[in-house]
Amino acid sequence: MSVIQSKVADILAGGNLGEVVNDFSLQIASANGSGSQTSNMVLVRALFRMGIPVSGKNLFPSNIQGLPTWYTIRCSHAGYVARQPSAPVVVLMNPETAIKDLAGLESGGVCFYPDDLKIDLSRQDVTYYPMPVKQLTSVPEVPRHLRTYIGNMVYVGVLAQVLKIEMSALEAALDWQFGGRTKLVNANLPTIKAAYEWAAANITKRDQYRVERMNATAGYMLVDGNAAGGLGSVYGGMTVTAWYPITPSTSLADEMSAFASTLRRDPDGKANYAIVQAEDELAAIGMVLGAGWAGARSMTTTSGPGISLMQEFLGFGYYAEIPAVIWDIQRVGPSTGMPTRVSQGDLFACYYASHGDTKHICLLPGSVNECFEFGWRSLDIAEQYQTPVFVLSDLDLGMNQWMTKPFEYPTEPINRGKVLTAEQVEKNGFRRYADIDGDGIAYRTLPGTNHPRASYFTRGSGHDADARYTEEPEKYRGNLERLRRKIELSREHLPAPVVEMTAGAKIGIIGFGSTDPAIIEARDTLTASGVQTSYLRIRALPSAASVVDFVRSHERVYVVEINADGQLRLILQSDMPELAARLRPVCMLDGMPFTAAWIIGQINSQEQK
Amino acid sequence: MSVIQSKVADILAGGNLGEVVNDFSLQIASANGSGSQTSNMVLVRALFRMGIPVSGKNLFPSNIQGLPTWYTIRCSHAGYVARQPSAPVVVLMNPETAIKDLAGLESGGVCFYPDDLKIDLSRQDVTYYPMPVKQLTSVPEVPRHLRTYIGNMVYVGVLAQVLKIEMSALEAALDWQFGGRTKLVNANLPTIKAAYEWAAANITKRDQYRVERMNATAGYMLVDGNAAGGLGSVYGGMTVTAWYPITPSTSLADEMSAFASTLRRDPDGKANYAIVQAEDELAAIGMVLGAGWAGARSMTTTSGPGISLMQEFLGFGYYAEIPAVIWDIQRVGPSTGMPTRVSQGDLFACYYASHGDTKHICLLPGSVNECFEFGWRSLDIAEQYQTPVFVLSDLDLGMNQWMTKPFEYPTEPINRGKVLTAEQVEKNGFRRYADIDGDGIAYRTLPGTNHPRASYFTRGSGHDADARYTEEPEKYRGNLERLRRKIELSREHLPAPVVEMTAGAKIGIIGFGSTDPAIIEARDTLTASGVQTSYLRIRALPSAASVVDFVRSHERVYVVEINADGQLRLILQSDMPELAARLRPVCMLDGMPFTAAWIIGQINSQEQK
Amino acid sequence: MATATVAPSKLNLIGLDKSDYKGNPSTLCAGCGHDSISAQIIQVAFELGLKPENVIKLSGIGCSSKSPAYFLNRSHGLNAVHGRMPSVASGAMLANRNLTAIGVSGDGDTGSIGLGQFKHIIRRNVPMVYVIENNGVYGLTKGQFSATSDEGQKLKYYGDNEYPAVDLCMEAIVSGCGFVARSFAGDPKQVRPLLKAAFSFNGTAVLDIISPCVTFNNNPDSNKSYEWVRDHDSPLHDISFVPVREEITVDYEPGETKAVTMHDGAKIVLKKLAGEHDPTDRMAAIMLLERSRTDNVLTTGLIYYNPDRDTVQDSEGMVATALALLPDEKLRPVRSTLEKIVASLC
Amino acid sequence: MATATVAPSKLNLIGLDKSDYKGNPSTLCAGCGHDSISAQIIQVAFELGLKPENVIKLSGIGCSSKSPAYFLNRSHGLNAVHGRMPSVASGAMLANRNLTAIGVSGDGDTGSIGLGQFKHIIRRNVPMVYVIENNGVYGLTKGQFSATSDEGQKLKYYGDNEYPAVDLCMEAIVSGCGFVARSFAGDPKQVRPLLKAAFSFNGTAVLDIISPCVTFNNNPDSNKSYEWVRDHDSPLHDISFVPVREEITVDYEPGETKAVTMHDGAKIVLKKLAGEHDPTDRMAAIMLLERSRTDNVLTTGLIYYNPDRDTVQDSEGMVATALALLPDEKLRPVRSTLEKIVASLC
Ligand SMILES: Cc1ncc(C[n+]2csc(CCOP(=O)(O)OP(=O)(O)O)c2C)c(N)n1
Ligand SMILES: Cc1ncc(C[n+]2csc(CCOP(=O)(O)OP(=O)(O)O)c2C)c(N)n1
Ligand code: SF4
Ligand code: SF4
Ligand SMILES: [Mg+2]
Ligand SMILES: [Mg+2]
Repeated sequence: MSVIQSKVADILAGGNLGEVVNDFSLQIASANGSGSQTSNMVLVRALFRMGIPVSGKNLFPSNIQGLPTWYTIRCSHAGYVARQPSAPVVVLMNPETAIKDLAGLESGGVCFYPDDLKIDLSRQDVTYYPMPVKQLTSVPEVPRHLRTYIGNMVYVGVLAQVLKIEMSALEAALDWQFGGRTKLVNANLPTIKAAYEWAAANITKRDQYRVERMNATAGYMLVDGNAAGGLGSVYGGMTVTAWYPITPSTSLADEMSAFASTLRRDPDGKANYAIVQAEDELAAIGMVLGAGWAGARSMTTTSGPGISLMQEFLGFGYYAEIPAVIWDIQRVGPSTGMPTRVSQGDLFACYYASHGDTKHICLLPGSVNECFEFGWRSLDIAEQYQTPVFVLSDLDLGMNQWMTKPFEYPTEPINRGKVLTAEQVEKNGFRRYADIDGDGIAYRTLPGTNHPRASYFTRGSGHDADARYTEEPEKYRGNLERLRRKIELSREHLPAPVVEMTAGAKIGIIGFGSTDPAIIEARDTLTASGVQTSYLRIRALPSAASVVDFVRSHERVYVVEINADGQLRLILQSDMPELAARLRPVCMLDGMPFTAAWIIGQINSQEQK
Repeated sequence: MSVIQSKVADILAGGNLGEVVNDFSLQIASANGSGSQTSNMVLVRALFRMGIPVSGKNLFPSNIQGLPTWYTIRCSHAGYVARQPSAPVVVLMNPETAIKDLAGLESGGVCFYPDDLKIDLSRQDVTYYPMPVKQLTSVPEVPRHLRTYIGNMVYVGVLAQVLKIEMSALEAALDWQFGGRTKLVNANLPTIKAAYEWAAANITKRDQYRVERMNATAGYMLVDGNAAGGLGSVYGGMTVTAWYPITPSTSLADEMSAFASTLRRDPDGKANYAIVQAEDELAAIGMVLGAGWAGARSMTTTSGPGISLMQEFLGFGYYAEIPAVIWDIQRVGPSTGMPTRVSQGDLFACYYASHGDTKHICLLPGSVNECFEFGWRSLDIAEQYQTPVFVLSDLDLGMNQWMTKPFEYPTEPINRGKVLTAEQVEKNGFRRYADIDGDGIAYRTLPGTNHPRASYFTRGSGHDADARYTEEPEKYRGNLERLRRKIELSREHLPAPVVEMTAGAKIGIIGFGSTDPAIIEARDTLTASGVQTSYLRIRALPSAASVVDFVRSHERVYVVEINADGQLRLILQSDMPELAARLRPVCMLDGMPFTAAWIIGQINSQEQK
Repeated sequence: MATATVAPSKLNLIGLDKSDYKGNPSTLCAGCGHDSISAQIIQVAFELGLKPENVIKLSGIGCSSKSPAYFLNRSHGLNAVHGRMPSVASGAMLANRNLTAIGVSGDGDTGSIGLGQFKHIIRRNVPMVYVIENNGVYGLTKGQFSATSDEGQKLKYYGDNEYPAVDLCMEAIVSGCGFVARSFAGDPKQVRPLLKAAFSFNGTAVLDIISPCVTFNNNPDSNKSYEWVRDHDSPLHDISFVPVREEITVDYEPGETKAVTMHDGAKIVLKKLAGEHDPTDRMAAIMLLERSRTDNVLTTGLIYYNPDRDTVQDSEGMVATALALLPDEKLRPVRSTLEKIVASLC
Repeated sequence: MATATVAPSKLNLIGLDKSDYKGNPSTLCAGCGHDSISAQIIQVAFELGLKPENVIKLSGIGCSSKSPAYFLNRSHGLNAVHGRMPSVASGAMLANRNLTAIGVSGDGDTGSIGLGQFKHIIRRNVPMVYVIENNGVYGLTKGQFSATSDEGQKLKYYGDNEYPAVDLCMEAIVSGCGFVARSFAGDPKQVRPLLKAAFSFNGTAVLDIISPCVTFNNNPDSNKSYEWVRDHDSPLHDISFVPVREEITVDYEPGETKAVTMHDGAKIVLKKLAGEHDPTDRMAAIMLLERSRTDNVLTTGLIYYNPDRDTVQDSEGMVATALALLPDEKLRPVRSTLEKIVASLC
């Protein structure tokens, strides 16, 4: 019956029967913990292997098993990888959300569903494809306890057939997914194949969507930002990591552990690093600072609540000048907020971390490639400036699958900053907090330095140039001013903004982090509609003087960010009060990655005012 | 010998022998823990009792015994109470700092010192008065173990004689200081009198400084801001306080305990409140939020490091909408900084407390009278807006002695905010986070409300209007927007700015908190030199629209604040980007209260640019 | 076995149906130990005839800490931040001492990030039932070790645990806790009377309940798995709870039982199962836990009991009324008092 | 009495003078117990011939935590934030496992705000000497109660303490500490050998030293006052420290002494003074502390000793070299490895 209905819908839908090739989103709705994640990853990689630009985003709940989750795969011959407002192809694996998922499907869309799904399929404007999930898994080859899990392979096979994903690509993807473990591959592949064949035999394609091999992913890799960040840190010479589990930062520590354990061991199996799970974030940052002080390349990874807990220690690290790297994989706040949704809302909490006057160096990776790069670079910057350095990634960048050019081996040698040896102390003496070089950065010694004059006392209370306790107003002020100068002078030495100037454009766009793809797509569309824009992507705070120039060169500059208050805009305004009014907010927080359409809408409506 | 030298100096000093009456600062240098504090307080109150406007500031170290401390008393017939750049009269009770103290004395100044002080007194341009401290205390009447302590009474007597402080005023002050306990008065008074008489017999006055009875303190009281804040809270109906000791906030809790224990007990001695010392600030704010949630008027008092530790919970309080009052008696940061020095550097840490997008209501008392008023009012505001409310005082305001008009009994009845009873729930139902009144403030019920539909679930994670868990983007966003509206709408209902407009003035000054006296004095001087200024003192954040009007009405507006970054200025700029460039910094942090002279210097030099 | 609980009936003593005690549907994994505990809390609250409106339920963050949403919907609930439920509960019980509080926490929430607050709430003896749903793992963040993970415990992604386990019952006792019990989510017959007794105790009552995480830590070699606990559980007593309104009617062999009277007059009757243990002997309780540790058994039951400590509200000398409900006259001293103070400061 | 320490000489084994171990002049109150402890640290470091450049000294915030500035000026020092010295020390010892660490903390710093970190550093067994200068009061903030204030203790401004004291030795033992000692700042003869032994211990060595605050808590009725401790001190043993280079030369009555060998081969010889206590018996140690508590005596000496636990660096499988000093080649894997990984992600 539903087949007939579909056919009718098909015909009624009419008009838009032209093919849509390599340019649509596909959403799989399932229940958390049901095992669909593997299937989704296989689909993403199969498309990637077919040379089609692709991205995969997991919208999952704060739950281990049972609550709804949606995985969205976008393929785009133009190479766009941002989220789209809706997906015209949906797979309804979750009975609980099926009604709503179906209702949300756009007219002309396509709906795959297990044939035993009991919901009203009377909508006439979509194409339905029932799938025999039960039937294909209730076979002796599939062990009983794995049937729900393997059931997810059915949609892989059916989708492949209907959307024309190549079986060889699927096989390669499956092999990749299981790291070549044949046993696991063989447990899944037969079901995919059976479904593929079942669909070939039983489904007549009646929709417009399909994919087709391209050559646009050669030389790219597919990876998430947390793995990239973890790997980058391993190449950056991280030696001590202390962390406390928190979504969405956990996988950075996990991936780093996995990479380090093969890459950073001595022949006897001993580790050239320590990755310690602390009892909480207060202890984690305490360990990181203790380690940084004693000469480790030390780091932690956390998210908003952890950043809040670390505030006191972060002020200590700033003021006592101890190198440390803090990754904040941002999620929705305030408070626990939505732990599994994306946000860029911790700029204030990081940039101004701690009571008193502080300003902290923040790196803002905008791609998984930059996650890798800032992974090693942040450790250099921390030791160079002897200060806590934040890397603000986010859930979308950190936990989702992104295409990227291969990671580039670090282009600069390891930078340990200004550390004096016993010999140097002997020759030139040692004044811990004296600004010898005029750059605000003083020299330090490491504990254990074998010289009677190498030691100094580190404290969060007032100290003079020789690290002696002081309450003298002028000394305190002088020290604070040097600190400020140090951070101020970092502006031009941190990762520079990426600027795309469009001649004659009156509108500028400033963004950072994971919104980059949506901004790129939005600009293309705006250009097509006759609206010229320039674009500057900030990669570090404090930001370079070129940002001011950029603003000065445009009448209106839209600052795009996933938070409610426009935190980056406010920070930039504080750098350029005379241009403050030119900076306009394009900000919002609802836990979803931005779409190009939303950005366009915001800019257009503000332009019309 | 030194007497002769003094005479010479006297003569050499020449010229400025005209009398200076009721218009100078006096500084007593001593060692911490040596007991000089009592003497200093007696001097301050004696001057106050003589009707002379007076203020007392203690510059003390982070130490219990032995390190240098300086107490400065300013008397000013004009009523100025700010710190002055220097004191022309010094008392050198601390041999360790005597050389420096003497070196810092201005030409023509006066130096009192114990006659056994062994330092070089060859400076010729100051007047010396040796005091027979040992001699007057090595008498049988003074018990041996009290001699150092009682030695401090010698300078009280000598100063009184030389500066013409009335003995009757001293006696009254002493009586006040010891709460009328005759035994203690009698242990000290004889030494004061002996010194007074010794000076009458042995000292010929050779300096210009003296005091004279006035009638300018009638109807005033003399008190510190922490006592005022504690007392105000007691009258505000504080019921639960949880706190953790930290300088300079401890005395607020102490004074509050003392007042509450007489004012807030039932006839059977049981307390109508609880003041609990927590194990740390995380626990303190946790208890405060738990209590506020359950219906207590709850509060805590802390300083910068405590604020940093509370960040996670503060975001929870904001987002879960729990009333709480947090006093931050600001000291110098970042980190431990200078725990016994003044700062206004925690605005960012409070206003933007926690990760994610937040904005918290902050009250900014500018006098001890406002400390009292905001003591009770903050508890009303917290319950009214169901949110953590900060009161940002500072060490200078909190721990020093200030004259003030009598505290006014609360002018408004206690406001418990929107709390539904069982009957109301029965009648109208209950939706915890629904914006029924359009002011962003929803109704709440207290635990224990005797109605089956009165309960709700409080959480820091996403919730809908009925307090149910949600991850739905639109609901999350809607809730955040209501929260923002709630805080936004508080602007015009918080303590309004105090504005003094000067017709035709092109310059505006904005300040807050303890800098008020210095700004008042600076403005008088500026006016005298032909520079007209208007003045707006901010008493709450978010600030009223009138602040924008004020800025719009002036070409340049100087924002005066004791911090390095100009935090208030940055906050105000974010409220008025189009006027941002008009706001200019007059800010600095060295741990000292501002002087009028410094403010004038800053304004003048910026005006000249 | 001695059953001294209320005879099953549709309505309880205060006229409520069991469904009046239920919560939202659980969103935990099927088979999670935490859900059994929620079921027992519902059952016990119903049987005791607790007035749900008078109960507050609090938690930190974790799968365990989600539980309060799954029982007692008619009670006010609060899901605090990670590890800090004790302070929030303390504040609430200072604000309104007439409430009944139950807190649910996890081993990570209490033993890792929250250890300090756990110890200090016990030191203050804040009246509440403090349930730890102990699975030796961080469930919600997907299976890392917690502070109660056993030394040598293996986890799928995280390898071997190298550090000794925190024994939260031992921690409770040395911090001065007057009610310390250990149980197993798979043993509702033991959980129920212990929970009831805890609700009768006027002070902090700690129940460390082993509550297997079926998703991340239920391998038989884990001492927090269903299988291991079933094999190694050594219950101290057969426990029955006798509400204040009832008499002990069941016959016990003399010398084999011990009745412990709670603050409200209710009793628990302990029938010896193995060895000799007097739960009112602190030294014995400590030794028992030490022995269980070295012998690698899980001793369950009422481990320590001491009703003699003041609660925080009494230590602080507070009025009997809820501070939250004091009338304005009690909150604001009269005008004349201020005038006197002002005069004294002039 | 058995003295097995180095004979006084101008220079020690590594050729340094005692003055090479001194710190800045103290700014604590005259008579403060903390200063006596600093003096013993100086003496012990000198006598042991510790290389000061290889020592790190750490602390939190408090009068006690100021102490590291008053000894070993040739060592790197770090004054952390309040209550969090343990985590900083852990990090430092992970960065450079070849350093010798001494931490000084207060009872407020360790027992109140820092209790969680204290317990967790012990759990990890981070090698360091952890000295608590325990005066039962917050000195630096002027005399509030701390978590180790005795129940019923009176303070000038703060009245009576209503809460039971935290026993930091008990806390250390139940958290798995392998070296737990208690002493008295007024008994340098006992403090010194204990400190020496602690420096020989490869793991967290906790010394809870009662250190009277003469300004805020030295009334004879306070159990942290000089007078009370002198009256109630019950030393377990007469202790001597025998460095690894020396033989035990002193004669002891057989059966009256016990020698305990430390990780580095040094020994401490314990001569029984009162009762029978075997410091290698954890149960006995716990019982001893329990008894001291109920009997209201202060038992001092080596309470518990167990050298068998791995240190954190071994648990984490770290190389023997200091991570802080690894050459760049060890820090950055070669280019080809990245190429392989990149290929695997394509
Ligand atoms: C400050 C903070 N850090 C980390 C987290 C992430 N987090 C959520 S639950 C949890 C551990 C929960 O473990 P447990 O208390 O044992 O509960 P379970 O899930 O095992 O029942 C962690 C680390 C958080 N929510 N907040
Ligand atoms: C986060 C934070 N809270 C509070 C303080 C204030 N403070 C400084 S020292 C101290 C207590 C010190 O007590 P203890 O550790 O016993 O040391 P003692 O001074 O007695 O030696 C406190 C509460 C602080 N420095 N930091
Ligand atoms: S992950 Fe473990 S603790 Fe969490 S709900 Fe599932 S079974 Fe329970
Ligand atoms: S206040 Fe007490 S602890 Fe602090 S230095 Fe003085 S005597 Fe020592
Ligand atoms: Mg757990
Ligand atoms: Mg102390």
